[in-house]
Amino acid sequence: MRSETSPLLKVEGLCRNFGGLMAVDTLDFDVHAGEIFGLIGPNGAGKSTTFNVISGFLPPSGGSVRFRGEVLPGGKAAAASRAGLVRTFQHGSYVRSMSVGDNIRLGTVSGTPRPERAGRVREVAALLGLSDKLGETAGTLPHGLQRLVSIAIAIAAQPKLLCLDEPLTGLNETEVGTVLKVLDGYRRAGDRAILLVEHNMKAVMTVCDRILVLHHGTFLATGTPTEIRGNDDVIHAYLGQAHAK
Amino acid sequence: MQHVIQLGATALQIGAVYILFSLGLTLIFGVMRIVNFVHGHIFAIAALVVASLLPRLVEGGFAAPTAYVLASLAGIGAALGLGALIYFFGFRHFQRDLVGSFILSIGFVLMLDGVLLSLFGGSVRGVPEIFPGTLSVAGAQITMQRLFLCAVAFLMAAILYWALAHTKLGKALRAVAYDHEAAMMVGVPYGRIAFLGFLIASFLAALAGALLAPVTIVSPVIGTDYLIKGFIAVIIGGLGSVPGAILGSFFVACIETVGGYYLDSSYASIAIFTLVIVVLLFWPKGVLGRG
Amino acid sequence: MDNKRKTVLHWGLGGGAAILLSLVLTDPYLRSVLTLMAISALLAASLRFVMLMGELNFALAAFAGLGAYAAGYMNTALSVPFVLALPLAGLFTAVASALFGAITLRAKGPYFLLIGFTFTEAVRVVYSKIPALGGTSGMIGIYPPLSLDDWMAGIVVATSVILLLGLFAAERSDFGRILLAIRENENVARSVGVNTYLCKVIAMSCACFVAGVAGGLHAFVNTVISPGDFSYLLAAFALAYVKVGGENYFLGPIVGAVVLVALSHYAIGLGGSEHFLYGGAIIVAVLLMPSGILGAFGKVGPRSVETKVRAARHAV
Amino acid sequence: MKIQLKSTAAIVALSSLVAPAAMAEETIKLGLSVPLSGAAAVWGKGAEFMCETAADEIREDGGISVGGETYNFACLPYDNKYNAAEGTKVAQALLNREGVRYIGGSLGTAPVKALQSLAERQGVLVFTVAWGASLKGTDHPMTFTQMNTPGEILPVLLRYVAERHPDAKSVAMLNPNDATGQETEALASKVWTKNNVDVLTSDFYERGTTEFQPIAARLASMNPAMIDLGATPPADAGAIFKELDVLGWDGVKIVEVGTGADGLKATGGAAADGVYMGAGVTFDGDTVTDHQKAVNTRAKERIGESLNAVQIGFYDSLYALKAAMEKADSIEPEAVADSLPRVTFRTFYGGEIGFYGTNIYGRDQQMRLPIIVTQVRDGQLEEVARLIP
Repeated sequence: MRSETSPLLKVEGLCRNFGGLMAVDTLDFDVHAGEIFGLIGPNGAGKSTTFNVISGFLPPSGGSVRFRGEVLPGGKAAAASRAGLVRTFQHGSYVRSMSVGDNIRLGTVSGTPRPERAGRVREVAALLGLSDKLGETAGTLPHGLQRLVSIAIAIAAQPKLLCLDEPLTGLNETEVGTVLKVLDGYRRAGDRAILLVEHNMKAVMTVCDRILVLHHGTFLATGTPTEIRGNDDVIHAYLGQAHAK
Repeated sequence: MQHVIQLGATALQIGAVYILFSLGLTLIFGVMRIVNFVHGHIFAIAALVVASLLPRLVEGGFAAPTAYVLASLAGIGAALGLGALIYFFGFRHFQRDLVGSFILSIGFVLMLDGVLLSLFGGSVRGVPEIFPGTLSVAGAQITMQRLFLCAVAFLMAAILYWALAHTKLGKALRAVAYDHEAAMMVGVPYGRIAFLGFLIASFLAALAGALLAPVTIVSPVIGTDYLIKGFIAVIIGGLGSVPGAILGSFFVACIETVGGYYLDSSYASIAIFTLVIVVLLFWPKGVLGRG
Repeated sequence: MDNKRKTVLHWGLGGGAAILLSLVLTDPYLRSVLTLMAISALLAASLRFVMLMGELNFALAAFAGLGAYAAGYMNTALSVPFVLALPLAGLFTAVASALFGAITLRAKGPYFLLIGFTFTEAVRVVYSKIPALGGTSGMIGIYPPLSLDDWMAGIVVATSVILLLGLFAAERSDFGRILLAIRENENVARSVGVNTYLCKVIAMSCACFVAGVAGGLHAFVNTVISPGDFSYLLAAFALAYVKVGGENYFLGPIVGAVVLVALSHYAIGLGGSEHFLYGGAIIVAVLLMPSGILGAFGKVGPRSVETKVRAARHAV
Repeated sequence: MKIQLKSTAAIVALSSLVAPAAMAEETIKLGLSVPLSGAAAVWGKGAEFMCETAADEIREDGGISVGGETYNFACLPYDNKYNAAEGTKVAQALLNREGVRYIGGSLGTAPVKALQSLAERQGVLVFTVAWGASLKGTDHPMTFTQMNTPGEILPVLLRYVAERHPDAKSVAMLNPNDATGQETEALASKVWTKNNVDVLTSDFYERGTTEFQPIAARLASMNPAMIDLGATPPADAGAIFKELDVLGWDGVKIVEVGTGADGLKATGGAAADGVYMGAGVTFDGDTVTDHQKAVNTRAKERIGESLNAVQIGFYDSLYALKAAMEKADSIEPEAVADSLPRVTFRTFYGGEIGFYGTNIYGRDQQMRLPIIVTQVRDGQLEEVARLIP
């Protein structure tokens, strides 16, 4: 079924080096509408760099990122976002001094017509269970809710591909459950997908449809969670360490 | 040829003082991430103390060089005292707060304008010659006093350069400038290092003031001219960078000298400002600035 | 909705009262103090607007000067009438500042601040070199029409209220939210599709439009301008108004301008001690009232939290 | 906005309270608009001192008698910071707050222009030492000049120097890039040409400059027979001559509107020797009166340096006003302005003088002060020629 539709995101031969260090080396993968695609790997595997290049926060050293059939201009974050590829950041991507409502509204400023913004904010807040927190200042909320605000901002921008950078770090189990439910619901709309970088293996294995494993900036393995779990290379490079703990 | 040597010597002499001055600015910025507008007044107070003490000491029977050393010590002491006061009652509370520290420094600048004027009066002071004589190099003339100034300035810059790389304090200063949180994590006492950095910077400015006192016009407003030039030097070189400050100082001194010689000096100052904009176009963080 | 109505009411009352005051004041000296307060409040509000995005626009003095000289030149050399010269001066300044911002806003923080400082000093030398602008001795005879003479204080205050209202609306709009996001977390703004560089240039340009009009008013009120009027001290004083009043509040720069201008008018009779007094006021305000007069009086509002948050961040 | 309003009201109330209490009726307040901070503060402080000196003397002499009443002067010095904006503030405060109707003296072309425009509308009489030619003339019937300006000094001084040094046929000029510098430069280059001296270059530099090496190098490279530093302040001029000395330049040195030898000697040392000045005042020598010496000694204690022509203007204006008020038998500014050109008064320089200037400015608004050519000889300022126009 997946091979019939053209992919939402197609990454081809992506490279990025910092001086002599090859952080990402000729990486290929694609993400299709309707799926949650996990990007995992041990620390320093090149996940963040890949993420930054795809979302336009870093220009690539080589290769291309094709989104909805169009090649994205490298290093133009705002352009990528307007095309429908919106990301969050690992360390809180919200504005501490603004209210939750204003924060979510930020997500609507470049894509939603002005009269619809307020409605959109309420909608997204409801989706993430933030409806009764709209007036509170984001910086004073508990950590878990702040994470939700970050995701809400990104969702408010109505992305076709939502890229989340470790959205579950520091959340308790209930909060993880909420987020996963939101992600699952988001994916179900059909024409959208999620690219997820996450350390919480249990969550990744539960929610992802397909997973790509990176190791030292290169492709290691790809497949369904079951396939990845059974992959010897992956167990050796990554899961082995986790299991050993 | 004689022109070229004379201009080169002039640029070197002017540059030497700018180096001392801007090294302090860049050091304070590196360690505390503040833009210190009071630097000019620390410089001025040292120069003023030297200029007002020196003639009295000479009249009191001291030999000129001895009197100069004594007056300089007093001037540098006064400047360091002022620096310590300003640090403790002000900047200590505003580290890494660019806006807050800046407005505070403007407050100090205005207040010190009034204080210096009422303490030292507005009139210009003459300073007797300390090291008479001139040196002639291939037709270019350099006074011994300027030569002395140059030598001390370069010596101090060299010592600072060496100390930053090799001493414990220097390493701590660099560590704090590079990443103060990481430095604190590995046990660098940030507060003390910041204070020492501020004092060293004040010392450099005071030294520049004491060295310049015999060769320039000393008035309570002398600091502003150097402050503007010093800032331009560090913008060009890159804030927080020691080699950058040295490079920027020479750059400013060269334009000032060459521009002042071939154009008229008020056009030279416009040229300096224009070039800063050009530098900024290509290097938004200065030529040697870090990210 | 209730909040909105309250805001409108506050503006109506406050602005109306200020304009009324400017019209009923008959004492020429008090009127001159009031106009200066209004112009200073404009400059401070302009400075604070750029501070919303985390940058200190120290080129403010240069742009106020450009506005003043543009208005003065149009009025004296080109006979452009007052009502036209004022907005044109603002536009000219807005365009000039957009060019300046396009170059300098690639840099940030201290670089942007210091480049503004040096730009201010450079522009002053340039004025002094242009005979058509009166050189160093300044430009004279910048008069509003004689029929408006009695109304000048009212015109200045009304113009200020309108421009302040514009800045207020911009701050409370989504554009204002973007600026705040840029200050605290520029990446968030970029991640949701905002061209932050363009937004910065626009914000700079809007703020300088206000500064340009303020400069124009300055020229028409004083009728004489000189390069010395627009030294970096003008920006330093504007910063003092913002900080003393309370940078976290829209009213901050206005309160600061009113208080400090009044103080400086008192101090002017003290001769050379004015700097001493002024500097002392700034130091005391900054050290003892870090969130300004408004913060010290415990004004409660959504912004009061911000101060705490910021303070916490600096403590790290 | 509400807060603004409240504060405004409070401030308004406050500022009327803090304004000095109204003085006794027989006092005539003289406003002074002078720099009291920044680089020119010493001029302003000296001006304040001289105004007070003259006011005290007049009080001790029995004051000014007009219409059977006895009046005395009080000096109100306000800091104009040498710019137009502060000049306006000062003008507003003096005229509209203090209700001053006489400006005893004002300094700085830009702030004086700001003051003049307000003063003329209110019929306030203005004395000024500012040199801008645009400040004078028939358009400004209430303005009087209390000091020699380039228009008076230059023709006399430059002809004198040209005659003393007939072989010197070239000059290099330098002026500060400000109003006085620009005015002086424009006139001086004309006068030099008229005296058959070749002007090799005419440069400007920014006030506040502290490094004069490049400037000196440029001037010396032209190899002029004379160097004319125009309106360069004495301290700057001294520093430039010192650098020129190091470079080996030796020629005729002129500071046209040089006001004092102290600054020149302070920075120039021995290199200041031989400098001609057009606005210098000497307090050594036989012709100096005890009164001049005594005042100068007190001035030195108060401001740190010898008095100069700028500051002395603030003394002379008070005697001129006294004379005019008594002659007009009125303290109305219009009446006083009317009688000023027709009175004579005792100047600080000695002797009775009046006003002149119809030939140049269209009305008698310029004090007929002696033009004194001075020269630094062996570290002392000596008067070499005196001309009473």
